[in-house]
Amino acid sequence: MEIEAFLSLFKKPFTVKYPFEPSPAPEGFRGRTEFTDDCVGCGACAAVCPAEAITVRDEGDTRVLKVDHGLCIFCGTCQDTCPWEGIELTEKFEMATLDKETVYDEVEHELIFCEGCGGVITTRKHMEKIQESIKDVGLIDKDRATIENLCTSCKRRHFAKEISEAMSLGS
Amino acid sequence: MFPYRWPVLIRVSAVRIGDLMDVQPFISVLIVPGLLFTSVMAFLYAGMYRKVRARMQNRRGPPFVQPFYDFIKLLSKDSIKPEKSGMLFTWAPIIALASVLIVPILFPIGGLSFAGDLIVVIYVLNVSAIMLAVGGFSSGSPFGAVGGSREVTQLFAYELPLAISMVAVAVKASSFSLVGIAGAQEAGGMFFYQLPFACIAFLSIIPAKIGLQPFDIPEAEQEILGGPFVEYSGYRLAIFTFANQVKYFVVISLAVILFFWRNWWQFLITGFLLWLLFIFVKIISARVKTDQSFVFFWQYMGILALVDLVRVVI
Amino acid sequence: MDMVVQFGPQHLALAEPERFKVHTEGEKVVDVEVAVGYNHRGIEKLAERKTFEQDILLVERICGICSMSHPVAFTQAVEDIAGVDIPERANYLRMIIAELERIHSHLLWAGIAAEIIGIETLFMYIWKDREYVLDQLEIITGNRNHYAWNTIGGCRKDITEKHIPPLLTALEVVERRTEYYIDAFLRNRTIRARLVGTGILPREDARKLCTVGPTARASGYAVDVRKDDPHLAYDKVDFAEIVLGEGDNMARAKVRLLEILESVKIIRQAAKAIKGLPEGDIAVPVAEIPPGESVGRYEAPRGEVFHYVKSNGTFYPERVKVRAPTYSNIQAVPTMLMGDTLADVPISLASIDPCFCCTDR
Amino acid sequence: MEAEEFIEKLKELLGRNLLEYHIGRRNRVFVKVKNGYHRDVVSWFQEMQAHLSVISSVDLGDELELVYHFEIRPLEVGLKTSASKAKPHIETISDIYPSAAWYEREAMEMMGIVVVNHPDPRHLFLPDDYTEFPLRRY
Repeated sequence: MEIEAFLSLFKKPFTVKYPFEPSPAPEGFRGRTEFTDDCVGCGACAAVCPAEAITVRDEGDTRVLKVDHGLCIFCGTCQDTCPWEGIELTEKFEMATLDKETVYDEVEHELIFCEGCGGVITTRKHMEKIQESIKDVGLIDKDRATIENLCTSCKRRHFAKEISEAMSLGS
Repeated sequence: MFPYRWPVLIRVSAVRIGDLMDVQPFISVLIVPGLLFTSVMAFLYAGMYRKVRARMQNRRGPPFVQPFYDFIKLLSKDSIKPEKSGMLFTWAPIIALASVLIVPILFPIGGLSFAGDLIVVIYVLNVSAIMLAVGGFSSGSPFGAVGGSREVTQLFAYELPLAISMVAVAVKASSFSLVGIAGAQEAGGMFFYQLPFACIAFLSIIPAKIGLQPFDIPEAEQEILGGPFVEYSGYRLAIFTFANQVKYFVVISLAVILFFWRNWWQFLITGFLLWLLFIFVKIISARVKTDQSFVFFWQYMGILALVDLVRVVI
Repeated sequence: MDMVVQFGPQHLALAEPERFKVHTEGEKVVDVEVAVGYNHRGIEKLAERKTFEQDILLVERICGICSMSHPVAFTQAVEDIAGVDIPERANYLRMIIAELERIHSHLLWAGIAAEIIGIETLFMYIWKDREYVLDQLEIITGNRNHYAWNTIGGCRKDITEKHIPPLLTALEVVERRTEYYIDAFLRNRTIRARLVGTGILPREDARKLCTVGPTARASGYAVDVRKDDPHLAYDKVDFAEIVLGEGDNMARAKVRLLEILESVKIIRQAAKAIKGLPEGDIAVPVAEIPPGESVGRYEAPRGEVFHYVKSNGTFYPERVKVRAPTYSNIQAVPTMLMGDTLADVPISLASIDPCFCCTDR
Repeated sequence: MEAEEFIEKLKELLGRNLLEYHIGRRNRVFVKVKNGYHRDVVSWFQEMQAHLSVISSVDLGDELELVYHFEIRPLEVGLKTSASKAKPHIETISDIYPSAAWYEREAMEMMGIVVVNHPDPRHLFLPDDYTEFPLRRY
């Protein structure tokens, strides 16, 4: 150890002058969680988050998804769960701030409402994505398309009525 | 309105004092080997210690004047006095600093000197070591007490070989004053090859004297949280650490004067080189336990110093 | 004068809060009272409130430096309940990250041990070389710790072709430096003076108190979950189980440093093995967890991590019992410290590589 | 010793008091024993130099159960005994396995099981004045 101690007097120090010199995180680093443009506001990430850091709030006609970096444990579960890569962990790790309120990332989506009972169905983008994914499955047909602006409970009532009529007609 | 009279007043009084009494003792006490020079050198030694240690550990390390910044910062912090601590809690650091500052005044580089000042040096250095122990005891915390008792046991351990080697040098130079010793070395060549054993004994005691590894047992921060320093803060801690830093400089230069003296500028250079050697020893050795240090000092170093004393006396 | 020195909850030598009341006569230790519980966060209760997938990440955060041991033990227990066999590549992936973690955890301990006995330089060097391993972990898993590497049924990320060359070069550096540290620990006289013959744990006490991991192996009590109850892919790689007999601090240091060399060997064999396996086949979907119970055991750097999981058919576990290695090693500390001087207490405490946040959960 | 052979030996030792047993994957064996007989099984384990990993406590609704986890190479045995919630008295085994003392103290403070003649029944993790039993579910 003695020789190395003497020799390292003349070597460049191993330490980096961060924060004066940048010390970037490698690619694939699980840093600041941020919503991307592909986010449709479906709320799957909020359901799965172990630390319950992602909250979904419906205000008036917009749905607000907010990830609180104070709670987030940067585990990447949301990123793995999101079917449309709507949320991702960037390589930013410098989140120090004096104001606790600024430590979050938010995204807003326009909601659509049910004609039957006026309740919230989901965000418009999410409905488009659903139709897109079931379009090539061939389920969409002309009269079916009129129903999708009903919320799930109204839809159930609607189909129940349809079936009971068909049965009463049939008997 | 700026009092214009002041500069005139100062100039006039300086002239009158100048011829009234000899100014030289003021200079030597306050400036050259005294307060100003020693404190600058102490801060430099401490700064170098941290910088060289860092470089040897592949780190960048703080700037050279960091100890000066620390001193100023500590002065601005408030100093908490524990309830159970005695009156000596405040006085211990001050006496330690005062006793350590006396020694450089006797240095042969233009300082005062009188017949038996080597004895004063031995006594005064012990006062500062004891004050460290007193500070530990008076702080009222068990860690301080353990630190204090360790300091005293270590004091006994290294006191014997230290005194013997100093006496050997004094007998060799047949004078008990630093200037006399320096003069003898200027005439007859450096003492370290004439009294090799005493020199080895003295050099190996220095780490224990100033609290560097492998013998910094009193301030073992991992075991007893810094020993005597545990309850100190604010200006009291500033004075204590400054006293310690001055001790670094004083003990190293004492070694240079006793064994490696040729002239005053060579004194400075050898001081730095010796200091580098001790930093190097510090960073490559672990801290030994009290009983191991006791054995090391009493058996090995004691005998070495004795051999040289006998050799000189005969 | 007998005195009670308290190595209190906040002490420089202990990285985490734990209280040791040391009764001494003069400087000799006569009796030690241990107080745990400063770090109790009720993780077992919280685990019953979260789903199995979320529990993996919760359990991972029980401890900072062994954040691969708890998830592996937990997932293996759940996979036993579900009766799932994870793909062979997933076993190798888990093993590589587990061994990398063992290397950086042992290096961390060696640095702290050197710093406690006073050599700050060795501490700086060892932690410098630890950075090579941590950088590789950051590149592969996305974080220096808390790797989020496991899911029930396999792994969440893969070690691709481009990760392996830098990993192997980092291992070469670590191997060369570890041999240098073994030599430094054994040859330096002042280190020997502090480590040899202090904190002795005889083999009989190690067996009676059921100590685990390097603390037990250094006293000659051969327990190593990788050999006794082979999990992951430990039965497919050959490595030596380091068992020494002296049982003092130096033996514990030697066991840990030699284990680093073994881990390097394991990772090399594993890296060669996953080259042959198809890339991407790293997890098996697990639909639901039937009611049942099982035990997950894993050889963490500090010893055997033990998870007992009981499920009741829902997505939430009925009971999760976690036992960290320090929980049993800490009971051997009083016998270790008996008769030593006060100066040896910190190094003997640190020699079991305590992880109090694991102990208290 | 294989799992089946181990169960046979237990049947000889306990007869009717061996309530149920279950052999899982990777030779995990769970054995339920009537309260009070577990001490003989533990002493038998001790003769075989078994390694006590931990003692877990489980809330079964109307009963409180203690699971003694032993490692008898190559088996991983979970020895279970339970007592009613009204009178949760279970004999200590800390005289046979000293390290069991702490695990039993934890079971006492977390689940409320009363371990009979335990050497040092103080709280371990929870503060001394904490009276509820946090890990109880029903």
